[in-house]
Amino acid sequence: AGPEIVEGPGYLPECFAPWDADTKFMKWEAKEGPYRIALVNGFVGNTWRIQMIQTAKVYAESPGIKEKIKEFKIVSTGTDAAAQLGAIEDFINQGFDAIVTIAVSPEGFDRVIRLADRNGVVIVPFDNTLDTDKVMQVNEDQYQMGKMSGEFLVKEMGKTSGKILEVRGVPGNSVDRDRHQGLRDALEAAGDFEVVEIVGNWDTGTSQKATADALAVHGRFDGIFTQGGSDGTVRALMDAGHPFVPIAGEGENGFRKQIAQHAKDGLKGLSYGQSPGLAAISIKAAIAALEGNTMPQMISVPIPVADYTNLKDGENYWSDLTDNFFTPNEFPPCDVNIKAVDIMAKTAENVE
Amino acid sequence: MATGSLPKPASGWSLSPEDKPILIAGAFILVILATGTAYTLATQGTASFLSPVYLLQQLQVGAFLGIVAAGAMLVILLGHIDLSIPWTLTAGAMLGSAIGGPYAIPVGLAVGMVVGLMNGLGVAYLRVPSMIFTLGVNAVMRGFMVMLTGGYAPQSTATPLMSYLATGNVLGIPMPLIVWAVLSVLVVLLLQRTAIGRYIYAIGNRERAAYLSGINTRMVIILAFVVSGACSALAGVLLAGYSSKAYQGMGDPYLLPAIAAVVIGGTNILGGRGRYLGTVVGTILIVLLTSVLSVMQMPEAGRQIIYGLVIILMLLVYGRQRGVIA
Amino acid sequence: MNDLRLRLGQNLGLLLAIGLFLLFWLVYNGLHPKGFSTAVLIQNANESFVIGAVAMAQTVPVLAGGLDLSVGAVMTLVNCLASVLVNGSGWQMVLGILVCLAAGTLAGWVNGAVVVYGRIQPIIATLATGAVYIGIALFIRPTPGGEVDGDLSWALTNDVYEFCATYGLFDDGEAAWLAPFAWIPMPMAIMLLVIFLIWIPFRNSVTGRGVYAIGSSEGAAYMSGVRIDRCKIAAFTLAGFFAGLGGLYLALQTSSGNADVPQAGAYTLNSIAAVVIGGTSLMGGSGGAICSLIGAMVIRAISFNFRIFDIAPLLQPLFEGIVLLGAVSIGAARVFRVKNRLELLG
Amino acid sequence: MTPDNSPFLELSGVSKRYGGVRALEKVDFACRRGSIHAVLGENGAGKSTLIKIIAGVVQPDEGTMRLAGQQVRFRDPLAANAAGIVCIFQELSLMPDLSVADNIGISNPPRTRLGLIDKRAQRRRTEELLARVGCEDVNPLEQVRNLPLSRRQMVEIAKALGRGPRLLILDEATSALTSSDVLKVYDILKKLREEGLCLLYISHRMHEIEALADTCSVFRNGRHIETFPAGTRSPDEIVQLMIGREMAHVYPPKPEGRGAVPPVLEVQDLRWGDRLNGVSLEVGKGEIVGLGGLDGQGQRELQLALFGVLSGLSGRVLVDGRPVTLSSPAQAKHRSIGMALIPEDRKTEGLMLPMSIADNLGMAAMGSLTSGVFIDPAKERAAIQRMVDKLKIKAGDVANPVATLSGGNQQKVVIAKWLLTEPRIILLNDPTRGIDVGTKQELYQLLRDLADAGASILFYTTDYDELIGCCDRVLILYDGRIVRELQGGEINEKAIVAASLNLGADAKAAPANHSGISP
Ligand SMILES: Nc1ncnc2c1ncn2[C@@H]1O[C@H](COP(=O)(O)OP(=O)(O)OP(=O)(O)O)[C@@H](O)[C@H]1O
Ligand SMILES: Nc1ncnc2c1ncn2[C@@H]1O[C@H](COP(=O)(O)OP(=O)(O)OP(=O)(O)O)[C@@H](O)[C@H]1O
Ligand SMILES: [Mg+2]
Ligand SMILES: [Mg+2]
Repeated sequence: AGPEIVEGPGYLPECFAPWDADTKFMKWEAKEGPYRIALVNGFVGNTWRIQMIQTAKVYAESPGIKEKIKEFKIVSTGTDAAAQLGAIEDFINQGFDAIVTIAVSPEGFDRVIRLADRNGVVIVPFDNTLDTDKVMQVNEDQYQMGKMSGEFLVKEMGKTSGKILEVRGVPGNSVDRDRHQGLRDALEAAGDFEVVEIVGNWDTGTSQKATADALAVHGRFDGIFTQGGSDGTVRALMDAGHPFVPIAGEGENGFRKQIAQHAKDGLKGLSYGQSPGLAAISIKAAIAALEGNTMPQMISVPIPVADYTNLKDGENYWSDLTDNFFTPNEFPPCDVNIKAVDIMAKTAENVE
Repeated sequence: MATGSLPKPASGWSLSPEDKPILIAGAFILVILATGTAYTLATQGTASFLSPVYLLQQLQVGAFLGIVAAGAMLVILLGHIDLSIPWTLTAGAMLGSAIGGPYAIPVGLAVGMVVGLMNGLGVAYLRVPSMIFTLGVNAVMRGFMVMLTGGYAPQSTATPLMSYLATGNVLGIPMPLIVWAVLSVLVVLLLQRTAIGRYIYAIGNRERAAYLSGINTRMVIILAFVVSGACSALAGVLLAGYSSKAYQGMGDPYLLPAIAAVVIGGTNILGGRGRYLGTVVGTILIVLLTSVLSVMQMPEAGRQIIYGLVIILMLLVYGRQRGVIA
Repeated sequence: MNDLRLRLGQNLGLLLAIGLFLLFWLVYNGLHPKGFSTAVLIQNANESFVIGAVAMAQTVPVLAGGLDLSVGAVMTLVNCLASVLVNGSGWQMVLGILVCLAAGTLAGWVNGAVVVYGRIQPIIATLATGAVYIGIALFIRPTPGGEVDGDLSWALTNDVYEFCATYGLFDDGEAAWLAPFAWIPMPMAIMLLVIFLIWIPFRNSVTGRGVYAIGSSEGAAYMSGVRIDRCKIAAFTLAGFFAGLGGLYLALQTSSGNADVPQAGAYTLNSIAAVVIGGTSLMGGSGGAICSLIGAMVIRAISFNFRIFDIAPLLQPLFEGIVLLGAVSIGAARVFRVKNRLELLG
Repeated sequence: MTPDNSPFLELSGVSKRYGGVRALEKVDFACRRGSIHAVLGENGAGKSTLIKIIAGVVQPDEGTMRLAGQQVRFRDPLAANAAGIVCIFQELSLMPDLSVADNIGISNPPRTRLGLIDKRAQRRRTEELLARVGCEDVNPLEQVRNLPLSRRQMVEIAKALGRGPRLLILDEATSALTSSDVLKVYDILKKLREEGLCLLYISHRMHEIEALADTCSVFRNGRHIETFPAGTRSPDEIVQLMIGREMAHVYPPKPEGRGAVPPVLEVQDLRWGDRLNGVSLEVGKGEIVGLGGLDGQGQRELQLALFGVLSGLSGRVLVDGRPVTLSSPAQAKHRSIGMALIPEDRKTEGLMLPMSIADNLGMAAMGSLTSGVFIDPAKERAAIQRMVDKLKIKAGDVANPVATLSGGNQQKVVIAKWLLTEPRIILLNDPTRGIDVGTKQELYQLLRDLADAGASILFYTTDYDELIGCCDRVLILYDGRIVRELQGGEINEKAIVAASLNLGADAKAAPANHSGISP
């Protein structure tokens, strides 16, 4: 049997905040623990996913959670929708209680949702969520990220017109779409900006090259929004000798290092973070749902954001560590306290 | 024909079939630049695509692809293909920068050579089709890098030397361009002036006959794969210098463009025929096309269609392949 | 007896692939809490259908001696098309399905035409057409989505019984004569139909044998009066049909379309791996679509086991790579038995 | 000169140019039903071009063709085939991965009601056709790649017969056949002639022409020189027509009464699978040793084994008295051994066809053409020129692809390639296959010169004349063993045939497929 639609408020609202006022609440029949939980990842082969897997693993082992989990399995199916759906169905067949997943495609889960509801299995998509309201999902508000970035740029540029470079992510992805829309809405509301769009694929090298091209052809920009591979965007700026301008981007450690170092020269930066820690929150949400708590259908995790005014070495970035990991990882209200440095760079000192 | 060891008699107006693709690709580069310039003139009133800054920058960025394509070409000339390029490149960059210090570059290159050696052994000794063996090796290297990244996150910052090689310049000429040029000279010498070069063409044409000519075909195959691995790793090392760090997946955007560059340059995808100059021209064509489309803000759909049509068109004008009985 | 030995000898690769598949699949079922049940079979069949169809698609051009690097793209194109067309009333859906299959077939025909009339090497021609098809798919579906009829999707991704029940056929699937077949997953049934109605007749047609002849020796085939152009175009066209079938099924399975470039690439590469594991020679001339279907099932059965065994998640990709490398290298055992080294050389 | 009763096929004014090469020049040619018409000419005379035009493989630049009085023009082999023209080409046209039955039925198989191939009927027909050419031992399901070359050529003939020809063309279709198979082919062809077929027969083997032909046409340099009834010209006259000059002796004289020579190559009890069953032999310095016997008795394997191609060998091989292990051609080629192999199939084993003549010539001797790491262009050019001159390779430009040479000249390139390595031991596998008499003569002289200069030559050929004319000693292989060694005057056709069939050895009958020939 699937979840019941119930009235709020939900369980632990400081962690499981409903997306907006219209968000429904869901309630599953309580099950006896400990539970069998699976994480079905799609693509593996970038730092974010690896950090996410590490976070999930460590979180499942952490005190307070460990006792509630009988079995925790992680599989990565690659960018293959059929394989991912197959894996989810397989775990349902195997009798798992909850399945946490990053969807390869935002559509196509109808069948597994049907099966999950029949079998009383809780499916929790996060990060790349589904375009459906039939399952409980966990994410940060991508539209808000774009909007917040646009507003930041307008504020820092201090004018209502100008030329803005937008470095987009992977074409066709809903995250890219939402962030883009947020940015455009913010800019439109604030004035008359010319926006030059290029594709950076959320990849350092690609966004660096695309930015370099745009700079060589377009000359000057007044502000930059980059969805990912943000450090590459900045590097292209520096290589081209372009003066530093306000910039909004992702939460890579490298990007935050650049902001911290060059803010005084004009690199006024904002760094939001799609956090790999979402995996931990999703596991926590799955357990809460299995325990019979009332949960929002769409859980909004607060966007961890920092800007040049509040960057602090050793706290929200690490100047002595590798550029690659994603700084925001912990969510104290949710009792998720796994620091990125602990899982991604714990042996950094030993490596020397 | 393949290597043209002896001078050909002047055959009037007709181009040798080897030169034709190079000239046509060269002409197409001009078309791309003209189109881009028309666009910038219309939208901004500048001819930025013709500025030396832009062109040098394209050559700098093109060098990474060019280096990968050089290695890919050797393997393609043999009638094989190297699909392990993406993660060989990434592994070279990641392991090189993990070691850091003076050994970063040698270690990075060594990683590429070891991967190339694996490929070569699989193809030459196990006789597994290269298409599939290198695919497997690519998967293994990816798995290896994923394993290393989790929990061990080694140092990934490029060393100063790597950065210099990728972004420095000498008398205004970008260093990567110089590295590419040096590599190109070596490859041309290898292909045209050494026995190994002849053997590569011979094996690409007919391995059985090459073997019966007393050529150590296995060694040649292994060597070509090792060079290809080293080229990928070199590109990885430079790319890490360019972005000042190595990261997962940095090689993914290089495989198909490298193969396309080689083919557009007139090298037969089945091996045995092709000139290195063609690969250089093909590389520049691909890099400029990518860049111009990016600047023109062409949507992904249009970009894919244009890439496809360009490749088909180029090959169509190169002249159709020989008939079956020739 | 002698004939049987000859036939077995000519199909060693296939036998090996079947053995591998049984090994992985039986271990998986043996350890699965619901092993050997219809539910597991349906799930396995659903998961294997698309890759199987795409592998079959890859096989036909490979038999003719050329690779088709566009199979993943054609699959994706039809997937996106189906997400637009396969809904509405019954007849609209039937029409939509036919249009989808026709579109895949047409894409395959275009590949064949470019190869034959443009005289471009298949591998590079299809690399290029593949980019074009993905571009078109992106135009149709700039972002994932679309709607495929829910009932149809449900009916075709379950067993025969459920299919009949959904559409009220044969006393809602309760007919006595149907009982022995009721457990068969629909994807398996569809695949069997395709094999018996399309592949086997093709293989036994003059054109189909011409495809094998071309892969074996194009010059000899030409001299022997094989209609080279027709056979090659037929090979690519049939590949387009199979790939389109895969794309259509993916649309039913996910009730949506997604112009996912990496996914298309992954399917293409996996299809080549499946062809090799199934025992079809990449040089052409021997093997077949059924071999590749088994090859695809081997690839899938390997990944099934990841859900049963406990393998550290970050080691999985490495493990997967090593198993793949091992599987494609199994044929290499032959190398050590060959006493005449010339036999190894092309 | 045209035959008196109306010709079945008639070409008039046919020309064909390849770039600057005039392959055929205003050729008038005709042939009749119920006759075997031999086409003769040197390598590159235009014979193959002629039949390729007849068979629709290439299109003539000018001229017309009439078939049974109708003017015709064939777009492709398929069209010619439809008109009843069936051709057995010099290069085999079998698909190695397909079964014998599939090969034979490739273009017009029996069909079921659904239009699909009727496998059972096809098999039956295949068995009939194989029986007709005396190859009952071949299983129709066997893949062609598993058949020896001579069987394949017989399958090719069966395939041609199966297509119901009205005009059957054989372009050196017997070049790989053993003499027993050739006899079978004779019978078939004669029967076809009686059935009223028109047969065009191209061969460089003069005795085949003598045995078969009713009419002969001689071509030279793309021109039709003369057509005459068979038997009206002596072989010497014919040869003279072909080459346009007088022929001296075909075979160079053998050196007389040579004393014992030190063996350069010794083989002791060499075994490999079931193909080599204990071969022992010696080849002395300056000696030409012939390898004879029926085709497929292990001659090819013996040479491949010596050349390091086979693995899993037992036995000993000594060079200059020192035992050697040969595990690759690269090793066999090495200066310390100095072996060379002229392989059987020049197109796939001897040459890189699309590469230039120069590249092919230099390929085996690359080591001696480099100074340091780099190839020395001057050295290379000189060496190549030397070989082109020495072997009289007819090539316009050595930068052209070797594929543009005629078969005979291609063979010369293969030999020249190895001569550049200055080999001391030369293994030859049917080096004169498909080569005209003039070129053959040059080759025989060359072999003798090489031997006189100190090379040891192991010469496998299916042509008895060559064994007799060229070799100082002849070793006959039977079932992977040497059954007979012939020397001096013993080397004659009768002895060779007897030994080949292993007559005289205790009552062991010859294998079924080779029976039915009387010496
Ligand atoms: N495809 C081609 N391209 C260029 N020249 C060709 C081609 N085919 C034949 N020739 C030329 O045509 C001439 C006649 O060749 P053809 O093959 O007809 O000779 P042939 O009489 O069959 O010789 P052989 O006895 O060696 O088989 C040769 O000089 C050859 O150089
Ligand atoms: N592709 C080609 N390009 C140019 N010339 C060619 C080509 N193919 C053949 N020739 C020419 O055609 C002539 C005959 O070629 P072909 O292969 O028909 O020889 P052939 O007459 O059958 O000789 P042989 O009897 O020695 O095999 C050669 O002299 C060669 O120069
Ligand atoms: Mg000829
Ligand atoms: Mg010839």
